Amino acid sequence: MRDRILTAILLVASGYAALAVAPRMNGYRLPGIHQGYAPVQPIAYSHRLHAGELQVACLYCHSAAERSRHAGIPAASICMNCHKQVTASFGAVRQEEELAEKAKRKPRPVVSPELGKLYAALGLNQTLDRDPSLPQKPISWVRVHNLPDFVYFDHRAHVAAGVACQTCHGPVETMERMRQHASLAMGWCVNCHREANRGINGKAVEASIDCGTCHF
Amino acid sequence: MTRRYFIGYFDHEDDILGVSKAVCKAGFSVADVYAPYALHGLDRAIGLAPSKLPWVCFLLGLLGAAFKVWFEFWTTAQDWPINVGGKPWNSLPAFVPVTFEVMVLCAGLSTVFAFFFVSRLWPGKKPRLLDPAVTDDRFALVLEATDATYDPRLLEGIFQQFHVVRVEERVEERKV
Amino acid sequence: MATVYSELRRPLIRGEKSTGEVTRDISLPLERAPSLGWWIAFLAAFSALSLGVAAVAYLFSTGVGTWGLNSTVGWAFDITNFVFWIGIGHAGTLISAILFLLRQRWRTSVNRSAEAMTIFAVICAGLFPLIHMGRPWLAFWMFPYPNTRGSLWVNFRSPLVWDFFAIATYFTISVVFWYLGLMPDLATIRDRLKPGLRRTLMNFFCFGWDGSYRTWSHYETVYKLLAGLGTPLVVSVHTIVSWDFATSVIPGWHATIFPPYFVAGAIFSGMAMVLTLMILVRNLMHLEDYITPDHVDKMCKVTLVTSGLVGLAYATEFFTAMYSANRHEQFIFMNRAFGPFGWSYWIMTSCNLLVPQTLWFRRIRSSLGAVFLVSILINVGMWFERFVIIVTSLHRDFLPSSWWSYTPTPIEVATLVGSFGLFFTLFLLFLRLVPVIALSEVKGVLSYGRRLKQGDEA
Amino acid sequence: MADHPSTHGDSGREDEFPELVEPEISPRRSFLRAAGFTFAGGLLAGCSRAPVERAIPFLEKPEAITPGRAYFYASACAGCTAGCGILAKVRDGRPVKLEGNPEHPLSQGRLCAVGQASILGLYDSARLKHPLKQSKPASWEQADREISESLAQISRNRRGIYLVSNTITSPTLRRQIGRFLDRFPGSRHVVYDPLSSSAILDAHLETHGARLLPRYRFHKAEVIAGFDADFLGTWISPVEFAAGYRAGRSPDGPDARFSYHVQFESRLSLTGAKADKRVVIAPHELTAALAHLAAILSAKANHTVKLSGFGPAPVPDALLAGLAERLWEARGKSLVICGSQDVRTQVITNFLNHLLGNYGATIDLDLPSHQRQGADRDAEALLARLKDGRVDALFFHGVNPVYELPGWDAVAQTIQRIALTVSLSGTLDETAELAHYVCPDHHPLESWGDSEAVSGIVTLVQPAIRPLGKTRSVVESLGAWMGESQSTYDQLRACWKQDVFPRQSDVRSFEEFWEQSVQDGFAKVPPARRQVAAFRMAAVGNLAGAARARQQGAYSLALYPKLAMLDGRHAANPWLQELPDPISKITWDNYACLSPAAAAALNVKDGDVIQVEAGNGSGRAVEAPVLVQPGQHDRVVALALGYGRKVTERFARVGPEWLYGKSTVGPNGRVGVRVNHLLTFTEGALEYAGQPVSLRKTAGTRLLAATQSQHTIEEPSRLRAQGIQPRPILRETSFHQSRTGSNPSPAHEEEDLWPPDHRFSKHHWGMAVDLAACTGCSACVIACQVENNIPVVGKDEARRHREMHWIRLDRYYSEEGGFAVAYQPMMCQHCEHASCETVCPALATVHSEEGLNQQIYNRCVGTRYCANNCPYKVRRFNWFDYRREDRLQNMVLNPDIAVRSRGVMEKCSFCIQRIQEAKIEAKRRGVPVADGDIETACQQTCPSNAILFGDLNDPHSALSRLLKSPRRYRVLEELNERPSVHYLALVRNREET
Repeated sequence: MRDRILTAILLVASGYAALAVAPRMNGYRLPGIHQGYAPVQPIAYSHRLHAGELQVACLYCHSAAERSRHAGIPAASICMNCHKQVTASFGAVRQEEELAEKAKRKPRPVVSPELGKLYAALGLNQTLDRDPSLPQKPISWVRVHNLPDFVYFDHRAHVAAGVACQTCHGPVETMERMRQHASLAMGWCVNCHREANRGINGKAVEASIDCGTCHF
Repeated sequence: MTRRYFIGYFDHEDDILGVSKAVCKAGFSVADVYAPYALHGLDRAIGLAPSKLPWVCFLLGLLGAAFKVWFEFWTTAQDWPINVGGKPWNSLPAFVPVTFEVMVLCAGLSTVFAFFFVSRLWPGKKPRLLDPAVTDDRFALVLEATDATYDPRLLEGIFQQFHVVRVEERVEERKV
Repeated sequence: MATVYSELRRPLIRGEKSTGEVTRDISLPLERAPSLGWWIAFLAAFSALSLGVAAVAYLFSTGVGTWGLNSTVGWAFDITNFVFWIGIGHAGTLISAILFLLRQRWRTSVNRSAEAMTIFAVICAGLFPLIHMGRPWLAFWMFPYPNTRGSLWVNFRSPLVWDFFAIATYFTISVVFWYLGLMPDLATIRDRLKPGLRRTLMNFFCFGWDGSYRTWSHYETVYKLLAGLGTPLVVSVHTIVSWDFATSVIPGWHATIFPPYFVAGAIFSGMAMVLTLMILVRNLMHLEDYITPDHVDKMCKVTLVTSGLVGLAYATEFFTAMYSANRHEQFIFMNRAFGPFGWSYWIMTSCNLLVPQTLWFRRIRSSLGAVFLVSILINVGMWFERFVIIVTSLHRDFLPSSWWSYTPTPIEVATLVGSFGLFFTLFLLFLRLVPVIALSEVKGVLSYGRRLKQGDEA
Repeated sequence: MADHPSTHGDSGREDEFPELVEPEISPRRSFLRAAGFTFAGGLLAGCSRAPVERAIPFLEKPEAITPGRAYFYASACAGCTAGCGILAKVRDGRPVKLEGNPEHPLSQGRLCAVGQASILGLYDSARLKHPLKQSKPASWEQADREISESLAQISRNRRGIYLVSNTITSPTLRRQIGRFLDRFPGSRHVVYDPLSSSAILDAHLETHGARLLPRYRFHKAEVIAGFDADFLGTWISPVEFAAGYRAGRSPDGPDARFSYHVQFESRLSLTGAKADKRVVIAPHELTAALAHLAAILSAKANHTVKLSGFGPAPVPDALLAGLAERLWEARGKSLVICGSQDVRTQVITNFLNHLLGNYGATIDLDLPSHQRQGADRDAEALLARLKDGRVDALFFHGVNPVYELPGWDAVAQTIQRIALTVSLSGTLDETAELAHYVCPDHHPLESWGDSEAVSGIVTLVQPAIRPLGKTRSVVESLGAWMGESQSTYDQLRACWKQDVFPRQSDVRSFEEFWEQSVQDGFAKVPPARRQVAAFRMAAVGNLAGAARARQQGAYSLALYPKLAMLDGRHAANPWLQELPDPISKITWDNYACLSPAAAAALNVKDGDVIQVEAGNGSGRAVEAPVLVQPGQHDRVVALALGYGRKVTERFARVGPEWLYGKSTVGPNGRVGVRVNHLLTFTEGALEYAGQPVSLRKTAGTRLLAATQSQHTIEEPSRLRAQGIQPRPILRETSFHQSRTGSNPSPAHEEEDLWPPDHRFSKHHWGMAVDLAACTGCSACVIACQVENNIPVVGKDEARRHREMHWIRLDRYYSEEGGFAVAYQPMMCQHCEHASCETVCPALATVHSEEGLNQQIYNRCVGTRYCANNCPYKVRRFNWFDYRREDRLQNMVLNPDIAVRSRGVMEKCSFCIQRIQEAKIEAKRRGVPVADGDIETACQQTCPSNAILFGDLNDPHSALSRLLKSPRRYRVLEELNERPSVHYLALVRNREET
């Protein structure tokens, strides 16, 4: 009996200790590995279509990768370089043209629902001109590749060394929705750096595995 | 198969030592002795071979040490050599302490586990209790009645000589 | 067996005990309800433990800044307590292993509790390296395990990693050694119980021990082997602990004398703690027949010898510093004795060198009260020895610009108190849960010093 | 990375920046703290996914901006009125660091501690975000309408309108003020400086017929005699002066030169600490000392002017004669400067410089300085007028007279009663609190502007960020009240087109000139020469025997500006509050400095509170803790200005809050005590030093947070072993010795038992610190703090010796051979045999292939073993989570570096982020990293060029060449740690014995 009382006291004491500690633990979170993370984006942008089918170069949109540590997400104005003209899929436009021909009327402009979001974000009117009365609202993409804050990654060095985008981002040109391909765990980085020192495409590369390359 | 055991209980350390010796001398082979504490000279008296556990201790200790020193060398000098305070890649002297500790750990743990194994001890094992007092203050000498020279009367005589407390015959059904 | 027994030998166990009496004497307290004294002691210990738990919870939730440390003195109470407890933890293995190998049979009365003391002290010691960390939840990074960081291993050149392995090994081996000794006794207890849950439990813990001599024979071998392993282990552990300091560059730490000095100090403090505890246990558990003044006398002599060793080390350190012509080294020792923390140095020397000199006198050695007092003072002195080594060396090292002082906060003091609470809580539970005296070993030495009389009877 | 790297708001939206006011919690800390707790709570949290991070790109990307790249905008520093040229580093829309503009003729790429820290003021959430009327938010329209109406009314009656400001170096603002004064008849502009030099200007009016502040050219001076002028620390333009001073003191190489500097002062100043000879005299003895010197020199120059009646010389005649001899020998290459606020004393100083032919040589009157324009007489007169009720409208800009000036606290009610009081202050300071309207000015980083701190060098101020609140520049505000609506930018261009552009003739088109100036950040356009009259001997003649009559008191008071706090305008800046004063090493406080003898006489020790009372029972008293300060005059008590400001009440919450933590603020709820009410206007000048005071010990004590406890290299004599040399930490030589090469530092024998496994094959980064150059100005400390996201810990933590600065300035006093002070910047030494690395169990501190001692924060478990084992004690531990008291100030975090969580060790990284940036950029361009591409933050800002970073492997690098100097040594070389930081021995120009 007394042993049981003892046990109870011990349990209660450790409970109190946990209570003292637990409230401070909010926000303590393990940096996890999010391989395969493919969040739904505000606009269903397809890398398969753009990078795969249409063969748009990665650096066309992510041009900052050459000059900045961040590859960057293209500004809406970059999208408009093409989507000023292309407002819907080829099929949808064809369909409308056929319908119009049948109905003997002028084809109506077709805007795909996803591109509509882009135009709305830019505050464009029906004729794709800026309408000052419409509010502009930047597109809030969900970041797919998140490194912990204690890791410094710089796209410049990798692009300059000739590392293909796919080496880390995987077969983006086949992804309908962007997905984290690699684990992005430290070992994955380190092993690539080790191999890179043997050269990338025959080009000598200096990929340090010093801790201070990424952590400072 | 049935096994017959002839058991004599004794109360005194000298008696059990003496009777064991006497029984052996008389040509009986002792199946086992049950005692509340370790008795010196009994293993010789009943002709038990020295334990081979020191070999386990030595070999596994050696193995653990060898593995550890290799592991330390491999991690520090080969798998990912990192410059720590300008120390040489192969800092063998610095590996000695951990190697020693792992050696002791391996040797000690493996010896104990080997002991459990050879003595067939495990948590919750059902004990072969001859008498609850053998863990308290009584000694038991067990002879198995398979021996050709087995003669209960002769035995009884020897037992009496050494102040036997009780004699018991036990039959056990055992799977071989 | 034509053995000649000396008449000069006095029995190790008093009271002409028979084997059965021993069993009863030791087992009965476990079967009775705890005494009032036990409850008072337990409540005190548990309160201290709770205080420590609260302090550590606060530490974890707020940060190491709740201790009085600073940029210059990065270790103080934490590592002092660590070395103190690990030192305490040396006597158990010493008594069970080294004295076993040296065939000092008087050890049987005290080895069980000394070993338990070792284990509990190592638990207390092991806590401090953990809680002293800035991010204790990452303590597992001390262990080399394959990981996703490209397999980033640990720094095997770091004495802290050595420490980690040494303490882990020492703890494991001590527990195994202790448990091995406990198995036959648990069987004894089991056989005194009526069939039921407790008996099943006891049988579970004693691995179905039945006293077979084949087992006893292996058991003896294993015990000897573990004693053989434990002896260098116990030396290595405190050697490695001393390397935490000796391999550094800090004057006052960087000394080749540290390993033997620390080992001697550990045995010294451990013996003192054994004395403290044995005198307490003797009175608390009424074991006057088993722990006799002879035991105390022998342990006092060991204490006296190690006190001399420690004193020699103190003197050698000073001599080395003076002889070295190393300005940093010389200063640190002047500072140790006459600097701002000089008082701690003088507590240390008086408790560790002067007080034990009283043990030269039989009258002191035979007075349990006096020995108790001496042992407590030695414990205090040995705590201060570690404090002196750590704090006085750190607080004034190479660059005078970074000299600083150190004052503990109440949180640190509470943590120290808590470690004593943990130690005594565990020890008191130990007194209640397992035989305090190694039954099977004591039974083996009952005849010691009394055979002649029996022979007369025969 | 406190920002979300690809997160860029649409710069076109109006409400964009108000969002910044309450930024979301930076994920950095929570992440780093990460790896959770093994307690249940931690485990539960660990199971959940990290919060979804959003990336918001531009809608329309500006052509020139690439997210993630840093851009530098040339501007001018507004930390004080020295007008140093700066480059504001902007990352993703927010300024994160200020650096000196290397092209700028004044700062030459350098910046002082205050300048470095001033960026934090931008993100001060206590800054006003909109106008206030009677302390309640108001709209600009309402405020403008009401102020204009009120002004019109007052002006119609030709009543007194006063615009009170500090020195205004901006030509545009001066022009605008001129127009404002013209527009409202009866208005006057009163200029005063809280740290006034008006006596110098007044003296020049007497001696040269023009009220101006000359520009001192220290680099031309071979002999410098300073009289209570802390020109390396706080006096007028310290960065410019320190750079010039340093240029005159380079002991190495074939063209070595080393000026001789004598400093006469009453308390230990930074300048005195650096002087070759330091003479301690009381403030009221300055005049006599100068007069006697002038007498000797005028005799040498065969002048007939008699300077007598100044009493006996306060210093030995031989000393003065020796100095006179050296000055005379260096005629035209010498410089006598004086910080006194007594016009007579300044006239004698001018006379001395005239005798020595320094005008036109080391003193420039043709292109004078505008860094101090204050006329204390005007300020004094204004107060009198206020009391008489002859003031109807008051405008305050850049000044806070209620705090700064004596007597103003008594007129608080008057200020509220008059018809119109407008403060243009960006924060609610003591004066603004009393104003009817507060029309907040922009932070200088938000606004267009200009500055002509020195004639002929016009610096442009350009915005580096959109205004964070609805603030408005003073130029626009003044315009609005005149009924104009021109933007600041237009005003600025108009002013430049009219006043600045015509001064030059190289560029024909104004647009071209403008473009070039915006890019450079400044324009060198000397104004038309203004004839300054020749020296008027009559001014000196009038002086004879006219020593200022003084009351004698037991002690004389010296009020001084502290290096970081100056006049207190940056009191809300926690970096500056926490910067240890380079002399006293005390943070977060001011105190009464007493010499050891004075302290003994009063029976007080550090921290005992004494009462300092001026004016015999006039109630002008202050209670402050004592600091025993060696090197101070025995009859002087020194107190720092700039403390006890109301804005410091916020610091009650700075630093960790825990059971035994103490508050940063004192019993008055503020940091330090205000001493400005002890100031007096004496003969038309704010007098800082010389006032008689009485001291009384009180029962109280205050804890002072010092960062150094041992002040000498020598051990306490009680503990010193016999026959032991002092520790070889700080080496010193004389200029003569270093010239004759008789002081070679023997190279330490390096023997190695280990195989040479570690060769730094690519780079081996190293550093040299020239102790001869270092003045202790602490600019490096703050630069490092800004660059490396070093937290502020608060007074209690500083008191517990837990300050986090990665670079510290070890200050050692030496008593041998006369009192001397030496500084030693101490940061991680990046040892090749680093003892910290060996002991780290987790491999959290290891060596890089380029010789860097790396600290990997996210691997650190916090055993502190490394810090214990560091012989230099340069490692800093995060004892708590040191959060910012003002969350908005997280915006200043450098996005390239981690913010360290609690329980993690940190230390100087040699600015590894800068090394990486340079390497990556070189890689991108396909060129090797060139020598000089990488400058550490401390090196970059050092006004005296004392720090040099470079590649030890490159034999042609500036570093390798510098290290050939015989002065080179490494600290604690005998430990064989092999530091990568080398020191060059301290040099003093001492007479050979």
